[in-house]
Amino acid sequence: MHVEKQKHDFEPKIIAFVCTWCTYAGADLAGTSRMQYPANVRVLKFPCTGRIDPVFILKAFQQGADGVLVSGCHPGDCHYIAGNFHARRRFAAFRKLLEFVGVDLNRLQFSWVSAAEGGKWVEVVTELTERVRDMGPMQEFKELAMEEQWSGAINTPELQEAYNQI
Amino acid sequence: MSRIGVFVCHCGENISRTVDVERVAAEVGTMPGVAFATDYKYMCSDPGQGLLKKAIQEQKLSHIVVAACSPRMHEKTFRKAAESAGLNPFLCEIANIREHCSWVHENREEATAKAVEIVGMMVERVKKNRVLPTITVPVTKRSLVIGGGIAGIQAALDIADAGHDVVLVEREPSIGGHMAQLSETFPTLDCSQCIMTPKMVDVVNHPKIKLYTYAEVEHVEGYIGNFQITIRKKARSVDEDKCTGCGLCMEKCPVRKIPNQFDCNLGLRPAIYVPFPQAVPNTPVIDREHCIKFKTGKCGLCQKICGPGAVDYEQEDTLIIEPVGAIVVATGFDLYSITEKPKGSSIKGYGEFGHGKIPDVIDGMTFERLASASGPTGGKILRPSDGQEPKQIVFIQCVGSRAREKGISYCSKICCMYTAKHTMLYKHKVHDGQAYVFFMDARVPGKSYDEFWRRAIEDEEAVYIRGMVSRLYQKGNKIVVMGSDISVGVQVEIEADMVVLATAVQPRTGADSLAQKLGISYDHYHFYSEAHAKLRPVECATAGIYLAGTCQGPKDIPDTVSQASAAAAKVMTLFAKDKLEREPIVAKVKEAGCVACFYCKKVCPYGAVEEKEIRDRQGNLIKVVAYVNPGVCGGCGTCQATCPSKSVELDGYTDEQIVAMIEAL
Amino acid sequence: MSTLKYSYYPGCSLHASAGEYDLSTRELFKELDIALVEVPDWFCCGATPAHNVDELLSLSLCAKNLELAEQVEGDLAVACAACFSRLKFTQHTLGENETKRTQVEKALDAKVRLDGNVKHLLDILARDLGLDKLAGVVKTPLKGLKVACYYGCLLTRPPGVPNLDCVEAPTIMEDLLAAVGAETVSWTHRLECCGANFTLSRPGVVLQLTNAILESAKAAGADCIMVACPLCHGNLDIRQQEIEGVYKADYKLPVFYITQLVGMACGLTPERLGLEALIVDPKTLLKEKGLL
Amino acid sequence: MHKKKKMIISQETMDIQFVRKVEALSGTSVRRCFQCGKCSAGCPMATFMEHPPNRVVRLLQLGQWRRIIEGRSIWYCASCETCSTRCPNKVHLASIMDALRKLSWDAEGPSKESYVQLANKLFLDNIRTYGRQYEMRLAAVFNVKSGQFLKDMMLGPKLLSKGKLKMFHQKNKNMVEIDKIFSRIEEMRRKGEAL
Ligand SMILES: Cc1cc2nc3c(=O)[nH]c(=O)nc-3n(C[C@H](O)[C@H](O)[C@H](O)COP(=O)(O)OP(=O)(O)OC[C@H]3O[C@@H](n4cnc5c(N)ncnc54)[C@H](O)[C@@H]3O)c2cc1C
Ligand SMILES: Cc1cc2nc3c(=O)[nH]c(=O)nc-3n(C[C@H](O)[C@H](O)[C@H](O)COP(=O)(O)OP(=O)(O)OC[C@H]3O[C@@H](n4cnc5c(N)ncnc54)[C@H](O)[C@@H]3O)c2cc1C
Ligand code: SF4
Ligand code: SF4
Ligand code: SF4
Ligand code: SF4
Ligand code: SF4
Ligand code: SF4
Ligand code: SF4
Ligand code: SF4
Repeated sequence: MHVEKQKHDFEPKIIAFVCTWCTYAGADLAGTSRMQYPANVRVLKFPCTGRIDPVFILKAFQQGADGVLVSGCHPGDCHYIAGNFHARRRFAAFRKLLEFVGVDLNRLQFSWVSAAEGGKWVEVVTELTERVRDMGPMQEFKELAMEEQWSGAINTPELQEAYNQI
Repeated sequence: MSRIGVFVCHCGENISRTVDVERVAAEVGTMPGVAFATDYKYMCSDPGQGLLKKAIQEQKLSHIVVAACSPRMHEKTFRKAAESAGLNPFLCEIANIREHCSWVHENREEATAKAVEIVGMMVERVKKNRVLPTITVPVTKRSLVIGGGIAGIQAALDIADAGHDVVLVEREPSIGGHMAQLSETFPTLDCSQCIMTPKMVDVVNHPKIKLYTYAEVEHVEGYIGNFQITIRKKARSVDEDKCTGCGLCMEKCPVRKIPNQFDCNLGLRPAIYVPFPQAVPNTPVIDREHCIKFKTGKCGLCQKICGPGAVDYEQEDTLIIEPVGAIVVATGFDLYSITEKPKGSSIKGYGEFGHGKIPDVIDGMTFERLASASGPTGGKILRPSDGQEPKQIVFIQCVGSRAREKGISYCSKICCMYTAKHTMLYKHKVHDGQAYVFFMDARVPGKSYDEFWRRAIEDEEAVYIRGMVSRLYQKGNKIVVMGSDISVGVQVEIEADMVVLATAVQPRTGADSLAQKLGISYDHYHFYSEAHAKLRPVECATAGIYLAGTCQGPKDIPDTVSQASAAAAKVMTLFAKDKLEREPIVAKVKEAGCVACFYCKKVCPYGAVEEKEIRDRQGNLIKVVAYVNPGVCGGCGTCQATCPSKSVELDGYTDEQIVAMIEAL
Repeated sequence: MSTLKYSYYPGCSLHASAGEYDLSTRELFKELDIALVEVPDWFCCGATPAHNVDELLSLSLCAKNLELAEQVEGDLAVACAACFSRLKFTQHTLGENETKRTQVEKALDAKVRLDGNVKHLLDILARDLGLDKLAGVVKTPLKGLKVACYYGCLLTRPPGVPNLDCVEAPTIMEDLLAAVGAETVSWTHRLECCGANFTLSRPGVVLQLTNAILESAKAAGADCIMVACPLCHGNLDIRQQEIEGVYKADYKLPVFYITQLVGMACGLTPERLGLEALIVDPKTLLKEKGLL
Repeated sequence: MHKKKKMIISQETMDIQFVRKVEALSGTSVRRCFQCGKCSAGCPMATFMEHPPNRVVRLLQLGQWRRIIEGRSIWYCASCETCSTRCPNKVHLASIMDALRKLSWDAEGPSKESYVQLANKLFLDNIRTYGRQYEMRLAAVFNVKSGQFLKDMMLGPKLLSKGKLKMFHQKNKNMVEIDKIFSRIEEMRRKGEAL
């Protein structure tokens, strides 16, 4: 999987929140198989997508990420039985919130990559990088002063609704 | 102030070919908090680890980042090395610059820049790492086995033979389960009683096995290595210690006409009874629903006749608490009933087969009782309606199974084989009889299984008809079977004397409520779920609980026994250690902030969150908060992401650590 | 006394070959004080031929009739099992299948209405009115009359659609007859198909199937058969003599409509029940049982 | 050579597209059928069919629609729903039969079972012209058109005397509305908005 290198004016910063058991291992597999993909992605490892607090995503955008990827085990394959299931529900509500604060949802990607899917990891990362590159730098959010948001003060009706669905 | 040491590995040339490792070390070296940074050819080698240990001691390093391969490769190696140099292992982190960087990028410039960032992220993260204690939990080396069918018996005997105490809890008055009801068993046609009874006796005689029959698990507390089990021993009305099993009481009891469930209601039993003559223990139980003494206060014959004075009408249920370290669940299966549909189930039933109202339409288990030498007919195949020997007998396979419209879509796995067995047993007993089998496919994979099935057709002359049956109806004393043969494409009509339905293997009714007590998961049919279908097929996702036999899915005896022995082996593995060590990646509740919403409790897949009362010195309740049991917590972090007040935190993955990484970008 | 009110869809047969079913229904309901107002200008529901070759047409015709029925207050009472089946099937299908619903709405150029209840007469008599109430108004219990209740195929099937009774072991007809004092026999062919609309194109088929039904009823010791459908009636009653000829049998089994038997028990005269119109003459039987 | 190819089942004759059409029309899965044969076991008409119901579905699964449509099985189905009721696998076979008849009706060339076709056609014509069924006319025209002038002659007078065949017939008032339904459906089909 040899990618022709090109020079681009803008190199987006992509942050990936992944779970240890599936996607992190899938990304490792891409490495052992020497697959190639854009160098824009930085991986943050979590025990489970269930641990990924939506405010981390906000925080990432605020810290200058141009795109965010959240990836974990396929439904039903969660190492922790059902963590990814809860994560999915939470993110469903969270998307609305992001839209509300003005983040283009095309900058945010959710996917499932298993430990055996090195190729899929490459595809997902490449696709997101290219898409975000075309969209240009993320401006909207950096200007918003949301310093304390990450501490968990977010309690919108959307999140409340997500909790109630649990 | 932290003094962080960074070690950048070349991995031979695997990393250094694309990443300028020296530059990485140099740039990282200038980051705030980094006291020492270097690069080395093979960090995981002995000299590499020596370098790390030496630096920790000489440089008085407080935290370590090793930039090397994936943490899935060597995190343990480096943490161990750090520990041996006197550092808490959880203060050492790995930056993955091989799988996630040098191997997947070609441009040296880009790869180096990325490597610097990756290491930088881990530097910021490690600053926030806290010292974590290794968690150890003691192990109670006793085991609970729930269910005394062949699965439970095998598991109990294996564990007990390994020298560990076993508590075996059986709901019925006798152990034995379904296998005790069978006549002869495929694929070898050996007599079920002959291979089963000795094992049952072994159980009751084994010094390491404590047997509770007519008992149920009432409540389960605790976690792997440390469960507290509350067992309800139902009132038997007979003192097990006094009773000699003479059987006089059963002979004298005036109530005689209660259908015997063990014989599929073909035979009758008195109100004080043992389910079958070979029962273990051979202690009768009084069926209080039918006993005259309990209904009207009169009678009392059994008490008068009993020499040792074992009959005790006053006996009550007793609760017993047993501490155990591991649990084997072996509660078995139920058979699909064509007469009654289970409450609240989506099963539509077989009205077209008469809803159980045609007396000579029976199920496979009833046939087993008819064929059993110790059964109600002494092993003669006779029609329930008039006691005649059926000369034309029809078997119908897949009744209830593979019928998503009726409620169950899976294949029950055993009925193809036991139907083939039934045709053989029939032919052996009724030489001039003819057996017909309506079937879709013959699912007979397994050692000597296909040969067995073919024998039924070729040697025992059973006529197999590939096609299902639409309807059964009584016509005189015959049963008309309206079927079809799809190979020929014609309808087939047989006037049978008896029809045997191969009904589906189903989960126990109430399997779900036991699962909830145990905190284990089950599939949508209510079969218990294993942790991994291929790699952990006998373990539950909940640590310390194991599965054996048909409670996990349809199985025949060979499979059941294999799984039971495997579950026993798992228990022995657990008991091989005195203490359990586990990663301290567990959640902790910050009680001050907790608002007791218990969303965490709802989402926790392990049931690790409990409600804890906080009281002042006078014992007045101040508030209720969440409490995470570290022995049970699996470390997924779902609670933390869910908690609206951010009051629960997963060690090793705190918000602080993660935000530090994000901010490092 | 009663406050039951229904709109009434008789269907084509009741206005032609099954006039006695229509007559006895109206008379019985009058007697029971249940209001029955015919749906104005109703259409043919399309019966079997329409859904046989053109489901969309069938659904549209039924949907149109459901719409027409809305003009009259009350649930829709249906006498014919075939119409009942089609109307129920339409409600079910359009409720489940968005695409078909849109197509039908286009064909009708109107929104379809699926909320009204469609009820077979059996349902109204046995459940809305109630067996106890019915038993209370019986004047001449049908004592000694042994009836084979014939459900045919369409009244209960497929599962989950008409929801009139259990698909394989329905009892609603037997329950109804028990309430009016008749005896019912247990027989094997009460749910078998009579060949229905093949009566026109392939009468030979019908003869064969119907013969089996008559044979089974006779073998079970029935004096007569009760039906709830004009098509079944047509095949069992009108063709009975022909069947006897072809199969060299002697059945002489009068075939009554549910409303005729219930009406008889409620003391309605043979004229009000249209007994005259039955081809297999029931007079001998009824006299024998002291019911005439 | 070509002829021979037609005798066997080959990719050439497997029309999987047709299966999708039937699934869309019938609203039930064709592929789900696992050939248990329960439908055929209970079908009252199976003895009259050259392919029993389960085999109709099987041929359909193999895309062999010509064999079905040119045959008489589908025209002998009485729509009794026995198959759908008892299928263990949620295949609504009666609806599949409906869909197949519709597609055969649309296809070129007469089906082998033209009597049933004819009866159906007359029935529908009746609805379009009268709104309600007119049994007398239906029977008479059928006999004329099918060349069986004397069929059921014996029944006629008896029925007339019992008032079961009416010479005159009520016609719906609002025939325009009925006709519109027919033409709107025709229109939708012309435009390809419905099958
Ligand atoms: C008709 C028929 C014929 C068969 N023939 C053969 C054959 O020839 N060869 C073959 O290999 N296999 C055969 N089998 C399969 C065989 O019966 C099973 O594989 C075997 O019995 C499974 O054993 P088990 O211990 O898992 O379950 P069970 O035998 O069902 O045992 C479960 C036990 O747990 C107890 N229990 C249930 N719930 C609780 C509770 N909550 N608390 C405490 N105790 C509880 C029950 O009372 C029971 O004693 C046949 C099955 C049938 C139905
Ligand atoms: C095409 C195919 C597809 C399959 N797909 C699936 C599937 O999807 N899911 C599934 O569950 N199962 C599947 N299986 C089955 C699965 O492969 C086997 O169940 C499994 O591999 C058996 O493992 P084993 O360890 O018993 O035997 P093996 O995998 O054969 O391992 C035996 C090992 O012993 C070594 N060995 C042999 N003799 C000696 C000796 N004398 N001394 C020392 N070493 C020796 C061999 O070299 C070998 O490494 C599939 C099988 C096949 C053929
Ligand atoms: S209870 Fe008494 S009489 Fe009955 S078996 Fe035991 S010892 Fe014998
Ligand atoms: S007291 Fe009860 S169990 Fe005992 S003999 Fe009497 S009826 Fe039987
Ligand atoms: S084992 Fe055989 S009879 Fe039993 S469900 Fe499976 S295929 Fe049917
Ligand atoms: S041999 Fe293999 S392919 Fe053949 S029936 Fe057995 S499992 Fe299936
Ligand atoms: S979610 Fe948070 S606040 Fe709610 S109970 Fe759990 S720890 Fe307490
Ligand atoms: S980390 Fe996961 S397992 Fe542990 S308490 Fe929280 S939700 Fe439960
Ligand atoms: S009954 Fe259902 S699954 Fe069985 S052959 Fe017929 S359509 Fe197929
Ligand atoms: S609906 Fe048709 S195919 Fe199905 S059982 Fe009835 S006649 Fe046979």
